[in-house]
Amino acid sequence: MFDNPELMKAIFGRLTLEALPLHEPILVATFAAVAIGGVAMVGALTYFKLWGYLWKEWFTSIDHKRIGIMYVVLALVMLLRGFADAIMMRVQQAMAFNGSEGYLPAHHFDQIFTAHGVIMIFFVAMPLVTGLMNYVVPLQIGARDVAFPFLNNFSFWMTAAGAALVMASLFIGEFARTGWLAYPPLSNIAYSPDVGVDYYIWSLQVAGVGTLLSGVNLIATIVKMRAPGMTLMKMPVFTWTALCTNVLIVAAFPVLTGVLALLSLDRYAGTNFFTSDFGGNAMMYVNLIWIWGHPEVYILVLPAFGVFSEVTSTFSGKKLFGYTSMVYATVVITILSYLVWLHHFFTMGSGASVNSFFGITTMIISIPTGAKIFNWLFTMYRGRIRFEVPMMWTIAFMLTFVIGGMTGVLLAVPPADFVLHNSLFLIAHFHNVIIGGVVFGMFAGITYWFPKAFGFKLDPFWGKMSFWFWVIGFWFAFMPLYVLGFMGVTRRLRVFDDPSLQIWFIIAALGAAMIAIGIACFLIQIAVSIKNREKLRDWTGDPWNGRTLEWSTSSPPPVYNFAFTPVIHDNDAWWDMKKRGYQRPADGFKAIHMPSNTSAGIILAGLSALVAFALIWQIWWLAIVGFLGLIGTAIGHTFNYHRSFYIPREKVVETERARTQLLQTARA
Amino acid sequence: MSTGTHSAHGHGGHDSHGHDSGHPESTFKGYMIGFVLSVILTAIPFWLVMSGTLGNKDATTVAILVLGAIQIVVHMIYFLHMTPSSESGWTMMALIFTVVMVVITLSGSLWVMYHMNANMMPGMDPSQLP
Amino acid sequence: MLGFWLYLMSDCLVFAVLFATYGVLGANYAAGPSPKELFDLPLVALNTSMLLLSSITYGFAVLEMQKKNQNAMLLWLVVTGLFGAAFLSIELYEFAHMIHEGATPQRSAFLSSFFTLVGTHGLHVTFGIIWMITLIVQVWKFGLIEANKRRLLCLSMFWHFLDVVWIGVFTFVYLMGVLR
Amino acid sequence: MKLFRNFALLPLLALLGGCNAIVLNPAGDVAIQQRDLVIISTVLMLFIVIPVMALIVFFAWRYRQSNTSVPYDPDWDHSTHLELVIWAAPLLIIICLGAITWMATHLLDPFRPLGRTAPGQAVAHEVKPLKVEVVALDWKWLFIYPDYGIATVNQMAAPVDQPIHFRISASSVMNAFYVPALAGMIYAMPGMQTQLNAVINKPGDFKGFSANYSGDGFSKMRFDFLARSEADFAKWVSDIKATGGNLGRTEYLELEKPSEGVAVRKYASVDQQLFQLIVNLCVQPGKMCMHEMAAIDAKGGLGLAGVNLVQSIEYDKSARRGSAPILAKTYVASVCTTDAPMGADMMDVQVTPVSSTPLLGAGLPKPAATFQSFAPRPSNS
Repeated sequence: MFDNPELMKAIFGRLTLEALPLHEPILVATFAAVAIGGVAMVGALTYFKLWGYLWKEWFTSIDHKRIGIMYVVLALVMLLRGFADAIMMRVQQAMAFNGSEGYLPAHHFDQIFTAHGVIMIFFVAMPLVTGLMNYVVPLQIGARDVAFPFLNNFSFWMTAAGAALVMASLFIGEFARTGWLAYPPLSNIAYSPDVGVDYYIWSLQVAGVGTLLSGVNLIATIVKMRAPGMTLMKMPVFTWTALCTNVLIVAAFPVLTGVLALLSLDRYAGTNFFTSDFGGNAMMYVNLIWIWGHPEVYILVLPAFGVFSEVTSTFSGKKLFGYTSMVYATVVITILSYLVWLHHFFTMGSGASVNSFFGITTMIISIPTGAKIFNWLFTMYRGRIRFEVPMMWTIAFMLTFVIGGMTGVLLAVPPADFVLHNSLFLIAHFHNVIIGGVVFGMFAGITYWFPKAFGFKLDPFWGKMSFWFWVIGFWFAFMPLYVLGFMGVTRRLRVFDDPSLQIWFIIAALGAAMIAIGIACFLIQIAVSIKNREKLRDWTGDPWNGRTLEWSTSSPPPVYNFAFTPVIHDNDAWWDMKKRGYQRPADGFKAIHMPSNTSAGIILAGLSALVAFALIWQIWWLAIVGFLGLIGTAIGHTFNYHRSFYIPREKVVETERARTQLLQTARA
Repeated sequence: MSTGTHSAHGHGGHDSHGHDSGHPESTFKGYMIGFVLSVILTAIPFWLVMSGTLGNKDATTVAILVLGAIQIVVHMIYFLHMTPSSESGWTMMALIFTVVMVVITLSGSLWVMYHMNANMMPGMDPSQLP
Repeated sequence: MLGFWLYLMSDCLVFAVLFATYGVLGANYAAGPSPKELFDLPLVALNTSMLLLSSITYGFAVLEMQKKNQNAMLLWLVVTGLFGAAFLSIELYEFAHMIHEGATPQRSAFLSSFFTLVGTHGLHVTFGIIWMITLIVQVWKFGLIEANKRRLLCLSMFWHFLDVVWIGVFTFVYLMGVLR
Repeated sequence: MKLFRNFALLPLLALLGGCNAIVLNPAGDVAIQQRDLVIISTVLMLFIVIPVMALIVFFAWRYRQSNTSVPYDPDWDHSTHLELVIWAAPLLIIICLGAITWMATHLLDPFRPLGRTAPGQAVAHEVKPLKVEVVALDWKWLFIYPDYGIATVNQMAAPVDQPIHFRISASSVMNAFYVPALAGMIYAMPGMQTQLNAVINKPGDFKGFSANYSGDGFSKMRFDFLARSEADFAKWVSDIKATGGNLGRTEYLELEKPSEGVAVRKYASVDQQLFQLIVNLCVQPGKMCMHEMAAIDAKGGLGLAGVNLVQSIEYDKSARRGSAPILAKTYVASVCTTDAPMGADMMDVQVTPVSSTPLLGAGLPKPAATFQSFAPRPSNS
């Protein structure tokens, strides 16, 4: 059987033993480490008999809080992978001078920078953002869950399935060697005949479905499920930014899905959208993918803006300055972000009028963004600023982000872009806004809402350690790249011949090492906090003297979030309630209608990953079987009409009593 | 504090909440008006193109585009029951936003690609020919 | 309902991408056949009428649903599904005919974008029909319960939405293609 | 934190002054104008960025919790005047910047012929720019000088103070042509032609490279840009004329194959049509040129008769040019042609391969026996 190539091809498609990268020592070592770690984890889970618990309470959970936490865990795991890629690049670039080829061959290096970009954007930043929104938004608007809880679980597992595919590419076959946006013709079958680009396409398609559905879900949640009294202009700012982000997701991700579908048709079916042949046009791909790509930047950064608004206001002990203009700024950014995509390819040769139109629209975005910075600034004015870790991240963000914003506007001037495009200046710029904006924001958010999610605060000492290493490491890692950009060094280079550049790359590598320590400190922080959780315990549910509704319930909140749906009178709802001397109701509880857990989400996502894997390796029978299974399961799931249950009144009463008692003990 | 029986919240979008779906009642008359209008609005452009009555390509193009746009509106009103008040205006809002996005995507792409093709594609610019 | 409407809006953007691609690449025949030689307008007109008829029959199904006439509603759903199937068959016949003549999706960028745009619409119709069959079974088994009613209304939106997209297709692709 | 940052930045700035920041210190007038624009925009924005950064630090310090001597105003959240300022100030700067952008983008459009070679040095009407045709190959650069009939690989030279007009294309995938000392970058794309107008003002040796990732050998896709006085340039040209070989279509197809870190090559003579053939993807005999295809398409295609015309318009469908095909396909390529729809065009000239051996050397499958080339007519040479 094994010596019948036709049969083997029919069964395994393109998948052969050669697909395992046994010849690459780095990968083998990584695989060994991952395998040992994996076995140890599986062993531990089995030993402590946690499988049933995980499956019942987490994997099949439709509780938005648990799903939110799973998103963040997924993002942190992927952060380690994406950051490992970054360190490898930094080391390679710091080494490869004076005729040295460094330690990474082109084949490997090219995969690393592609994977780094894809992972950091799609599987770190996106899940972090989605995770936080998932956790916080329903609590902030006083809802019991999202509008479509099952869909929420399914979305998460689709994102996880996409991440799993990227991870699989590390050990089975290879990842794309095209850069994170896979421009054709390079990503076409003629120039990338291997499975790399297919992994890229299918992991993004699978994850994209998840992202899109969670976008729809959260919009519907925010629109339909706000607590009574919470008009649009009384929504917390984070909810506003979440709304705008999800609107952008729903408007932008279909474009990504569409353009990747066209690319896969080119690769699988031999069509001619982006080929050089038969009238295809590769520039169309670049055009379309940036129609998605630019809004994506705002999809990531808007929720971070929301976090900073909440944090600044809470830790300054003040109302947010200029709430209305903040909201308008967010909405304006949402719409404008859809009008600037061409600034990513000024140098492709569109005419001067097109270039200047898109250049100027890009600059206009900086106006509402600038207004936001001022709003945070004046929120601090005449406040009482507590320098807890989330506030430190916020200050660092403001100082870092203005630099990134400035270089961004600079890059929006087309003639300036001609000399800086694709240079390390550009790399420094977008890391400046994405790390300085999104990552700092997410760390601020995680530290801020962690006590809400787990009932105890994160250890501040290790938090500050992590903070300082991150921030200083960031400046050391990326300021040299600005300099290198001015020295005419462009991105994605593997070897260099000008020895005067080396010092800058070494500084940048040191910066990256500091960030690595920062990440380590963050992990230590979590471990230490879990160990000292009793000391860090938050009994009140409101550890920071918060302002919005999520702080009115217990930490962690009960599965139904709120026994009674609160009524809103002010945009800092909880602050307002505290001011009026709000008393928790002690009786009148009712049974609560809640959705029940389901395993359909994880099964559907697993089947999707299987279909994607089969398509990547062209194992057609498996793809067909998997697809039919997918349709069948989906239809089967629609026959399940019993998707909810009532939490009995006694249970609610018991939970609420316990909390009342806790509060009294804490106060005493 | 309102005891939110109403706010017991949609679950999976699949349990019984028909009363707040805000979907207006459809009527036979509405559907028939929509249908007849659609038939007319479909027949005219086909007739225009197949018979070449207008004799002028540009005029015909404009005519069929306008008729198509009208027919889309007819479908929206009579088949999809779009009214400014359905779902407190959110469907309309979503629709308007989407239309804006679609227009940006379409016209933007065409504009950008036209420029790039004119600048760079061989055969588009006669001066590039030797 | 709003959630489903939002999904449809996102679907709109998928079609926007395909329309934009067709708009940009639609004149790149690669020295091959152009719409004039390929499109058969009477066939397209027949096709369009199938879809239009299916729209109105779905409307009748919704009316019967409002009157709680389960059987009449099911009947209209079946009729709608049949019209949908007829639409698909005609489209497949058209595709098969073109491919038989050598005008395959691989032949030129114009044909690639044509097949993809029209094919994606056809794929939606196919899923609509699968959904319809599922719903017919569900209504038949569980009756006109609230959950089923909502699903019927969602499918109604989906179905009419496809009709709206088709207006774009026949105007932009077929009629303007032949005009060109 | 602020203190620390200052310490971190100071040596950076010091080093920046000492190092070779070519983008800030270029040698060509276009690049200098672009540099000026970088500086002007930065300064404009610093007007707002520096006060903001200072205020952030100041407010954060002044309103810290432990400083109870300053007023605390927990409900102050609105001030129309202040909000007007915070929207207006950025708006004003953006208006300035927008106006500058609009003008500069049009003035420095790479497609626009140069108006000056240096400040105050207008280009006289009769001055003909030096024509250079650039092709990004896998992974090296080909430069063709149509006025001199020479070509080079991975090295180009230009006389100082003379406008240069580049026509830029690529053989297979997207690249970007970038000489930081000379002018900004512009993409090089297969089947397309971009243009760049620039001038170099100082003699010297500069680096050029691809600024857009294009595959395995991308890192070494670098070339020398030699800016020379007029006399030295003439000598450079005549040296090549004396020593180099010939670059015809066959040689080009050989050169086009992927290779990395290629040494400088010089060609004393070059096929005058080569660049147009490259842009139109029809160097290989038997391929229909893109512009010809475009012209046919503009007339409505070839109809159903053109359906089988496949092989002559397939350039790199399933194989990187110069490598073996991935999906072996057999096409029946028929010959149905209208009379050369472009009228007398370049396909009439010099279409015969210099070497009459079949193009197996280029790694392409031998055309099927039934295949006859579509475009080129048998030459009478």
